[in-house]
Order: sequence, then C-alpha cells, then structure tokens
Amino acid sequence: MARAQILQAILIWVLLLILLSLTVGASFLPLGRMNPVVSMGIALIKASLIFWFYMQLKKERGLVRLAALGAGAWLLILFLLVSSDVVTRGSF
Amino acid sequence: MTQGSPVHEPYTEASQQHEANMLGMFIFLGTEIMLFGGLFAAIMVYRIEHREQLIEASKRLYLWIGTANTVILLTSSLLVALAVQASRAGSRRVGATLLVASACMGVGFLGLKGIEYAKEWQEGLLPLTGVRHAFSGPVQELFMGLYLAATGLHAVHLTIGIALMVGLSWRVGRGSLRLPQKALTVELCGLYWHLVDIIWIFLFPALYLVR
Amino acid sequence: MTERHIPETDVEKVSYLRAGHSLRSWLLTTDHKRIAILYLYAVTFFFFIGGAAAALVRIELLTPGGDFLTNEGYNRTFTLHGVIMVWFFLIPSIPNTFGNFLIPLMIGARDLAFPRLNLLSWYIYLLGGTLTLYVLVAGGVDTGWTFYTPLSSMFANGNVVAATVAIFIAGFSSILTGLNFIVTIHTLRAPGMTWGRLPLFVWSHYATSLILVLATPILAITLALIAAERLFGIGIFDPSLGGDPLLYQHLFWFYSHPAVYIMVLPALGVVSELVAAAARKPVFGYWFVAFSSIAIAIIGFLVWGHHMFVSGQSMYASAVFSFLSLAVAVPSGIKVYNWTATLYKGHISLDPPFLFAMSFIGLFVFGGLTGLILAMLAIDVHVHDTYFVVAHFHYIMVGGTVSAFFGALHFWWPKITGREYIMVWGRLTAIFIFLGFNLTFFPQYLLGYLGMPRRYHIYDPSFQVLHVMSSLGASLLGVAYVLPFTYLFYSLRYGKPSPPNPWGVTGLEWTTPSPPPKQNFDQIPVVTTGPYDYPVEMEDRR
Amino acid sequence: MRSDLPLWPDQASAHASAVDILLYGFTGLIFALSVPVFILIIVFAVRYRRGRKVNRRHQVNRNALLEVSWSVIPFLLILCFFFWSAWLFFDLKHPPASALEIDVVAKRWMWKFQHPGGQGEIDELHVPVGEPVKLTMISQDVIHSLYMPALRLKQDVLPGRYTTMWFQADKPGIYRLTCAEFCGTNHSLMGGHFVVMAQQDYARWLQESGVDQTLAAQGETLFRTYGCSGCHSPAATVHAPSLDGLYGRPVALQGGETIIADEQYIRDSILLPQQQMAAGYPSIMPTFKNVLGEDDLTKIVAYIKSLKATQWREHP
Ligand code: HEA
Ligand code: HEA
Ligand code: HEC
Ligand code: CUA
Ligand SMILES: [Cu+2]
Repeated sequence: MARAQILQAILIWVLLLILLSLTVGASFLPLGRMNPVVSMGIALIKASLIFWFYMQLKKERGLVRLAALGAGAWLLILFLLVSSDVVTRGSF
Repeated sequence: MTQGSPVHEPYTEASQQHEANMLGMFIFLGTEIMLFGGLFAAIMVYRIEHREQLIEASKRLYLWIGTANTVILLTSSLLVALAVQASRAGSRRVGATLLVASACMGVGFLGLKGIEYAKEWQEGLLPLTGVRHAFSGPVQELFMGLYLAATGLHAVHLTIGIALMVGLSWRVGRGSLRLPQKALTVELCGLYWHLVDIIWIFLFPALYLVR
Repeated sequence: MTERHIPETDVEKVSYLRAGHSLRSWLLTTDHKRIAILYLYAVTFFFFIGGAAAALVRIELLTPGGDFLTNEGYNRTFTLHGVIMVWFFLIPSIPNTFGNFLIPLMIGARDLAFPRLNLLSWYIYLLGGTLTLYVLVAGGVDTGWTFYTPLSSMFANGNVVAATVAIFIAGFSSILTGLNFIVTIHTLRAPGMTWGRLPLFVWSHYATSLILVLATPILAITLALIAAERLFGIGIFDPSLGGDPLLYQHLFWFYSHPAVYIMVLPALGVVSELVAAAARKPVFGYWFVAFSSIAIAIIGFLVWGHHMFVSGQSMYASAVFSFLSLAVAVPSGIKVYNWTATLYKGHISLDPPFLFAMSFIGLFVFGGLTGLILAMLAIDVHVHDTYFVVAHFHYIMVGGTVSAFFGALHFWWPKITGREYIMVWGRLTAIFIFLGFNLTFFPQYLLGYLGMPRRYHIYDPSFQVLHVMSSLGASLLGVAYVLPFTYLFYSLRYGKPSPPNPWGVTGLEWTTPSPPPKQNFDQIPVVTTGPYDYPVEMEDRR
Repeated sequence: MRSDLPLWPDQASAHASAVDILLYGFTGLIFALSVPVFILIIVFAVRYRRGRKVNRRHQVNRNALLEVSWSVIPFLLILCFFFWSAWLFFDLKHPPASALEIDVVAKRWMWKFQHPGGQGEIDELHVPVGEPVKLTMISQDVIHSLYMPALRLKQDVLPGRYTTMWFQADKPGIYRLTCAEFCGTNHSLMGGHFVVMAQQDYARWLQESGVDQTLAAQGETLFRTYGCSGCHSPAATVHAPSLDGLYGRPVALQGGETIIADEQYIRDSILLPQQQMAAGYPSIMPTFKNVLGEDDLTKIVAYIKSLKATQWREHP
C-alpha cells in the first residue's frame, strides 16, 4: 500500500479527533441559540471528510456523488417545512 | 479501478458494472440516511418545543461514554479505510487483520453502550415498560425515549456492520475472496461501515450535546 | 367460437415462458419478465381481497343504521381495504409488473441491474402480504390506513404491531425495486439510447423510483416508532409526556403524499405511450412531458401539509402548503394538455388500450381538479375527512391508475403472452368500467359537501339515496373488473398468435418477438432514431 | 331535518355562504380548464380517425410558448382563488375579542360543552343567533374533530393542546354536529346537534338549565380544595407569583424569553410546571397531571382568567 495513502488516512483521522474535541468543548461554552448550529456544523464537516476521503467519493463520477448527497438534501426539505409549522404555530 | 474483476450478466463491460454497484450502494446508503432522518426530525421538533427541559435531560446522559464511543467509531473508520486500501493492493493478511480490528472496535462500542444502558437502567432513566421509572419530569421521559430509539436503531445497524466485517475478514484471511479482483466487496462493506459511523457523528451531538 | 385450440408457434417454443416448466424455474427465476408475471398474480390476488373489503363497505352503507357490520367490524373492514389496496395492490401494480417487464426491453438491456435483488424484492413483498393476511385472519386492525397516534399507539386494540411490521416489510420491497430501476436506467441503456430517446414510460418510472427510494424509509421509521411504543412503551408520540400529536402526521404525510405520486406517475407514463400509439404520432412536447414527471416527483415532496389544514397546524404553514399544492398541479396540467395536442392531426384508432387511456384522462383530470379544490384552505376546512376526499382519491387512484393498469394490460398483453384477445370485449369492458365507476364515486362528491364524514357506517338518513346509488355502482364495478380476466385467459388458449408488432407502434419492445426470448435481444440493438419515430405518411407531407 | 334528497347543505352563517360562493367560482374556473380537454379529445378522436381522409399536413410536435402558456396561465388564474380562500381561512383564525367563550372537552365518543355561566351540555350546544361564539377545545384521549357542516367549519381537537374555533350563526335552527377525525369504535356515534336560538330564547334556556355557580366560581372552589391558594394568595408564606390579571399579561420566563399568558400557558403551568418556569421563582410547584381532569382544569383556568389585576377580593 502506498505510504502516502496511509499517511493521508491517518491525517484525516487526527483531523476528525480534533473536530470531536472541538464540538465537545464548544458544548461547554454559553453559545445559547447558536449551540445546535455549531455542533451540527462540526458534525457536517466530519461527515464530509469521511464521505470525501474514506468513502473515496473523490474518484467517483458526478452521478454517484449526487446519490450520496441526495438524501441529505431531501432531509432538509423535511426539517425546514416541519419547523416552519412548529415555530409559527403559537401565533394563531 | 480493479482490473480483471469478472463481468457477469447483464453487464457488457467492467466500468459499467463498477458504476452500477457503486450507484446501487450509495442509493442504499441514502435510504439509511432517510430512515434515521425521521428520528432526527423528531429530535429537532422536540428541541424547538421543549428547549430548556431537553437541555436538562441531555445533561443527565453520560457524556464521557458518548465521547469515548465516538473516538472508537472514528478510529474504526480509519481501520476500515486502510483495510480497503490493503485489499486493493492485494495484501490479504494486512487486510484481514485490519477488518478484524475494526470489528473489535465495533464490539467495544457495543460494550460501552451496554454499560451506559445498564447505568441508565439502574437510575430508572430507560422508558421501557416494566422497568423502574425515575424521571424528573414527563419531557425527560420523552427525551430518553428518543435517545433509546435512536441509539438502539444505530446499535442494530452497527451489529450488522460487525457481522459483515467478521465474515469479510474470514473470507479475505482464508483467501476465498480473491484480492485484488474482488476488492470491490470489501469496498462496499466499508461504505456501509462508514455510513454507520456518519450516523453516529450526527447522533452524538443531537443527543449528548443539547445545550 | 368455432376455432379450436391453436397449438404453440415456433416463436412461442423459444419464449421466456417456455424457458423451464418446473415450479422451481418460476419461483427461483431472475428473469425480469417472469418476476413481472409473478407480481401480476400476487397483485391481482390482493386486488380481489381489497375489493371484497370494498364490497363489504358498500353493502354496509346501503342502510343508515349499522345493520350488516358492528362498529368494530366496519372500522377494521375499511382499514384493511385501505391498507391492502394502497400497499399491496396500487403501489406495486404498474411499476412491479409492467415496469419490471418493459424497462429492460424498452432501453435495450437483457435484464435489470440486479436480477437477484429483483427476485428478493418479490419475496419480501410476499412476506409482507402474508403477514397482512395473518392480520386479516387475526381480526384486523382498527386505525384507518393512516394509523394516527395516539389512537394507533395507545388506544387501538387491533393487531397494530403486526400491521405496521407487514407494511414496514412491504416498504423495503418497493425501496429495492426503486433502487433497481434507477441503476438500470442509468447504466444499462443500449448504445445510442440517450435520455432524449427514452420512451416516456421509462421517464415516469425513473421519477417514481426517485420517490420510492427517498420517501419509503420515512414511512418505515414512523411505523417502527408506533410498534416501539406499543411493544416497549417508548412514548415518542405520547401527548401526556409532552409529545406533539402533529409530529406523527408530519412524518406520515411526508411519505404518504409522495406515495400517491408513486401510484399515479407510472400510470401517467403508460398513458403517454397509449396516446402516442393510438395517434401514431410523437407525443407533443416530449421534453415538457418527460420533465413534468421529474417535477411532480420533486414538488410532490413539498406539499404534504395539505392533509393537515385543520389538524392544528400553524395557519402560515398551511398557507405555504396550499400554495405549493397548486404548483404541483402544473406539471400534471402540462401532461394532460400535451396529450390532447398529440391527438391533433393524428391517425387515431379506438382500440381498447386507447379507450382505457381516454377514461384515464377524463377521471384523472376530474380527480386532480377536485384535488385543487381540496387544496383551497377555506373549502378544505369544510370537506376535510368527508366523502369529498374519498371521492377525490378514488377518482384519481381507481379512475386513474386502475384504468391505466387495464390499459397497459390490454396494450402489452400480446407482447407478454404472445396471444391476441378479442378487441370488442376490451372496448365493452372499458366503457362498462367508466360508467360503473362514475355511478359509484360521483355521488360521493355530493355526500362529502353535504357533510357526510369519512369512516362512518351509521349516518344521517338524508344521505341514504346517494349511498344506495354508490353501492349500486360498486356492484357494477365489481363485475366490470372481473370481465377482463375472462376474455384475456380465453386468449391464452384460443387467441391468434401475435406478430412482434401487432399495433404497428415504435419502441424497442416491439422489435422483439411476442413473447420475447429469455435474453430479450439476440444482440444488444444500437439506437439511431428518436422516440415515437413514426413515418410521416405521404398525404400528410403534401 | 329533511330526509328527502338534499343536494346542498344548509347555510347557517355568512362564512358558510362565502365558502359556497368561493366553490361556485372555482368550479367555474375548473370547468373552463377541463371541459375543452374532454371536448377536444372526442372531436380529435372522431375527426382524425385512422383511415379517414382529412388534412393532416405539417404536424407540429412541440411549441414551447404554447406549452408554457397553458401551464402558467391556469396557474395564475388558480392563484387568485388561492388568495381569496386564504383570506377566508385567516379570518377563521382570528376570533373577535367580544366572542361568547364556550369550553369544549372531547372524550371518546362524546362532546361536553361548558358555558361561562356554568351550564354544561353533552352532545348538544345552544348558542345565541347573530353573536360571535368562540370554542376553546381540548381532548382527554385521542384526536377528535368538531365538525359543523352547516357552518362549513371543523377543527381537530388535540390531547394536550387547546385548539380554538369561532363562528357567528345567522339563521336560527337545529343543525348537525359530528366528529370528523377517526377516534375508534364509536366514531360514527360521536355527534349531536347545535341549536341556534334567538337572544331571548337563549337567555331563557340559560336560566332554565339550573346552575347556581358560574364556571369561574366552580373554579375558585377547586382552586382552594387543591391547595393552589396555599401558595397563590397574598397571605401565602411561599414565594409564588400572584395570579391576579395573569391572563393576557406578558410573563418573563426563566429561559429569558417572554410569552403572553394565554389559556395554554396557564394549563401547562398547572400540568407541567417545570416546562415554562416564571423567572425568579423556585421550582416548587407540584405537577397536577393525573390529579386534575380536563373539566376541572377548564374551570380553574376560567377562574384564573377572571382574576382582575391587583385587587384581591373574595368574589371577582
Ligand atoms: C393517485 C393518488 C393521488 C393523486 C395523484 C393526488 C393528486 C392531488 N391531490 Fe390528493 N389525495 C389522495 C390521492 C391522490 N391525490 C389521497 C389517497 C388522499 C386522502 C388520504 C387520506 O386522508 O386518507 C388525498 C387527499 C388530498 C388532500 C387532503 C384532503 C383532506 O384530507 O382534507 C388534498 C388537499 O390539497 C389533495 C390535493 C391533491 C392535488 C392538488 C393533487 C394534484 O396532484 C392533482 C393535479 C392534477 C390536475 C390539476 C388535473 C390535470 C390538470 C389540468 C386539467 C390543467 C389545469 C390545471 C392546472 C394547470 C393547475 N389530495
Ligand atoms: C388504493 C386503491 C383503492 C382502490 C382500488 C379502491 C377501490 C374501491 N374503494 Fe376504496 N379506499 C382506498 C383505496 C382504494 N379503494 C383508501 C386508501 C381508503 C381510505 C381507508 C381509510 O379511510 O382508512 C378507501 C376507502 C373507501 C371508502 C370509504 C370508507 C369509509 O371512509 O368509511 C369507500 C366507500 O365506498 C371505498 C369504496 C371503494 C370501492 C367501491 C372500490 C372499488 O373500485 C372496488 C371494486 C372491486 C371489487 C368490488 C372487486 C371485486 C370483488 C369481488 C367480486 C368479491 C370477490 C371476492 C373474492 C374473489 C375473494 N373505499
Ligand atoms: C408548593 C407551592 C405551589 C402550589 C401548591 C401551587 N403553585 Fe402554582 N406556582 C408556584 C411557583 C413557585 C410558581 C412559579 C414557578 C413556575 O412557573 O413553575 C407557580 C406558577 C404558577 C402559574 C404560572 C404563573 C406565572 O406567572 O408564570 C400558574 C398559572 C399557577 N402556578 C397555578 C397554580 C394552580 C392552579 C395551582 C393549584 C392547582 C397551583 N399553582 C399550586 C407554586 C405553587
Ligand atoms: Cu371523536 Cu371520531
Ligand atoms: Cu396529498
């Protein structure tokens, strides 16, 4: 196995651990409403690192990448429209 | 691209078959993401509706077990990524050991999870029928229900992953899965493992870091 | 009928139907054409079970009092009618039979991308179906096909867990079929078969598969949570714990509205083929019709809240969902108007398939436009959960998709079985179904606006006349649906052997012998012309 | 109640006729959009029958402009009806302040109506004609839906959350009311009538139904018997907020935001005290979940709503 590939994998692993400590650390800060935004943002970065490098999305054609990201985009529809109801419900 | 992997019906050339397998696998992973998506939507709705009480309930979880488990899964993903590279390079022994190692990491995760469930069982924080309930309020029971459903479903997926890894390492070790021709099988199982890790990457902050 | 039984032709000897006679060769087949036949049998079986439940409902509703069924009996009857018809008949009816049979033939492939997965999805479907039959025998389930919580999770005493597990399993069968279709259409198109040359049938199944794959998992987790609450006490939807009664509805309808487009998109694809074949002319505005299927699939995911206008949903969200429900109607409008334009200056022959297509267009448009009425906020407040809604979805599901199912059956029957049927019977059945259908379901619109609630079997006496008309129509419908199985089975023994292209239409499937051989094509065809490439006749060119 | 063949429901309110007019108009547009399709299909099927000699020259297979226009134009026409219908819908969601307040409790398979004067009715609702009436509704078990066809109105009734609906009936008479959301075995039987009466008949009916204590007064006795007054009264030794004039007043919560104290807030404070804690108070209030039924809660809420600001008198 090429040494460069191994090093890259280990580097990604270290990056992931750093991001983990970042998100756990951030949970102790008084971020208030921003807290979920930060924790989900870091999780998104960790997930895309794994998608891009460990799952070799890098060398797949656009079609496979689309399939990988399609589900995530669809969940956004669910989250946005459900929260549009839950958030504005109190005011009728 | 793995040369020489046998092209079977109904494909005509290898690149066509490779893309079909990868596309099929990623679509399947997409359905798994949608499956957990329903649970994430429930967590989001209740974080909006019962914000303070969910923060209180999340603080009662064992953060250090959750963090340790995240480290374990991230490391197991590294091992699987290396195992895939090893299989592509055709080194049977290294690939098999890496696969066994990642399976062990998975078992470690389940072990820690079991300890966590046991502690919560004693504290009366598991909303199961016939079990002592000692919730500080109804919304905490609601949150622990979400926690149990989400981590339980994830544990089931992880167990399937462990079984895949053990079976794979056996066939790779014994040489019945010829490498590098059949490296694609290792790659596909690796994709499933990475997905189980990614789901945990989102589950961990959604449940443990509600602040 | 003086002809005696016609022996097998030499084409039939080599067809996929003859590639193995043993039960094993059928039950372990990975040939997409045989799996389509297996689905056809299973789907028809469940149609009659669901139909029998519908017959019970209509008999009970003949009288204002609950004289034929008890309260519980009626609740369990219409629930089983809904569950079996939706998940075990309508969703698999066109994609798993005609989609399975035709997509590889239409794109010039030997089989689907994952043949073994295709057989596995049939067995998973059967497992779900058998579990539903167990539920039927064990006393049914009393929650309606919508399984609303907290009724389904805490108060219902029917076999809720068994029913949710059965649908959970059947859901995975449709996920696997959707996955199989998407990968096949992407990777196994014959050389030269670009996206612009795909028949519109394939486009509509591609859009259907997108919905199958993206929406069904949400149904799976939602039903699993109901089962988890009933089995283990994990109260995620429990209102007394602060659970939100609307959360279940959001998750259920996030699947169930796109699911209705799973039911209608294959039918829209079939009708595009039937209209082009009847007019012997390319479909007007190919790209608009092709992309309208994709648009329906995508916008279809944004409108689910129109089932929750009076559920306590915020009025602002309701207004957004109402607006988006109008937008989802536009692609359907494009299809209908383009079909009409296709007929202009065509060479129209009124064969049975086209009569079914005409009845589809009539009933689909009427059903769809009443859907628009339901999308109007102020009107839906009045007619929600009344027979107006029952009429809407029967017009568009039964009037629409079932007519298209019969149209497809009559159009591709010669290709599937190699035998031609007697056309006049087909025409009679189409007209008989159209009349029986309208008599059954048009009165239900009036009942709905008069305020007859859904899921009632004891109703106000002033509604009885309309109910009697509807039940009369249902009995005609019951007979009409059985008719095709007479002359079609008759054709298997006595029907004239069919040439490769009995209707003289375009499409790769019509270039293969009828019935096609196991491997579909001797060698994979190279496609050089566009879809619906009909020669412009001499007198048209002058 | 006519048992012949009615083809159109009664119209008992201005809103009902408004909805009917909206439907007539929209059906007109729908026929305009769909009838040409049916006619043209039949005409083309006859005129361009296969084998019939007719002019079929220069067949056109696409025309983007035409296709865009017959999708955008119908959409815009339908949009007008969307705004009209949304306007009616929004009007439904804003009850006038002066409306007669009636509390509704739905229970598997019956409706319970509470008038402010203390009168209670089962599956029957008497209302005065020409006066706005606001229903505040809650369910004790599953989701029900109060449906009044003659008023073109329905609203789901949820367990754990108040939903409201208002109307002004203009035509005296007896009309059907039913439950529209499937709620189990006797869903078909969960209904009754609402009676629209002239003012004086309604007043006489209130007298005759023989009730001495108003809803609020009944709530006050409960307020004492369940020990609320132990903490919520000037003489209380415990540090608990005064409830005088609480209804409609903004309340600062521990989480930092402030909300208006409506019926839902008062109910949640009683059942889930820790959920929205008033800022600056200890969390010592016990939960009264499974202690107070919906009927008692409605009465206590009515009593707290009746407490005027700052003065503390025996009878509000
Ligand atoms: C095959 C199934 C199917 C299909 C295709 C549709 C299509 C549509 N449906 Fe329907 N619907 C159901 C099955 C279906 N529905 C079911 C099963 C229920 C009830 C579930 C339950 O409660 O049990 C339901 C309920 C339902 C409701 C909720 C009613 C209630 O419970 O209160 C609503 C409300 O908006 C609605 C709207 C629509 C709309 C706007 C469309 C549109 O997609 C229709 C578009 C079609 C057209 C508009 C006709 C063709 C167009 C023209 C002739 C051109 C002119 C028009 C324009 C250009 C805009 N449907
Ligand atoms: C999806 C497809 C589908 C199909 C095809 C049908 C077909 C029919 N349906 Fe319906 N229906 C639904 C989906 C469907 N339905 C749904 C989702 C509901 C809502 C359920 C709920 O509220 O939860 C519903 C509810 C529903 C109701 C409302 C019940 C209520 O709210 O109280 C009614 C009432 O008339 C009805 C009638 C009919 C009729 C007469 C047919 C006819 O088309 C059927 C005609 C067919 C036959 C009659 C077959 C012939 C049968 C025999 C000849 C018997 C012989 C038996 C054997 C051989 C075993 N259906
Ligand atoms: C043991 C003391 C105690 C008892 C008994 C008690 N309360 Fe309370 N109540 C409190 C405290 C302290 C608060 C403020 C903290 C909070 O919101 O939970 C409060 C808050 C409230 C509020 C919200 C007021 C605001 O400004 O937010 C209402 C309404 C209320 N109580 C009603 C009742 C009713 C009705 C009862 C009896 C059925 C009752 N309480 C019994 C102590 C008590
Ligand atoms: Cu209450 Cu139906
Ligand atoms: Cu819908």
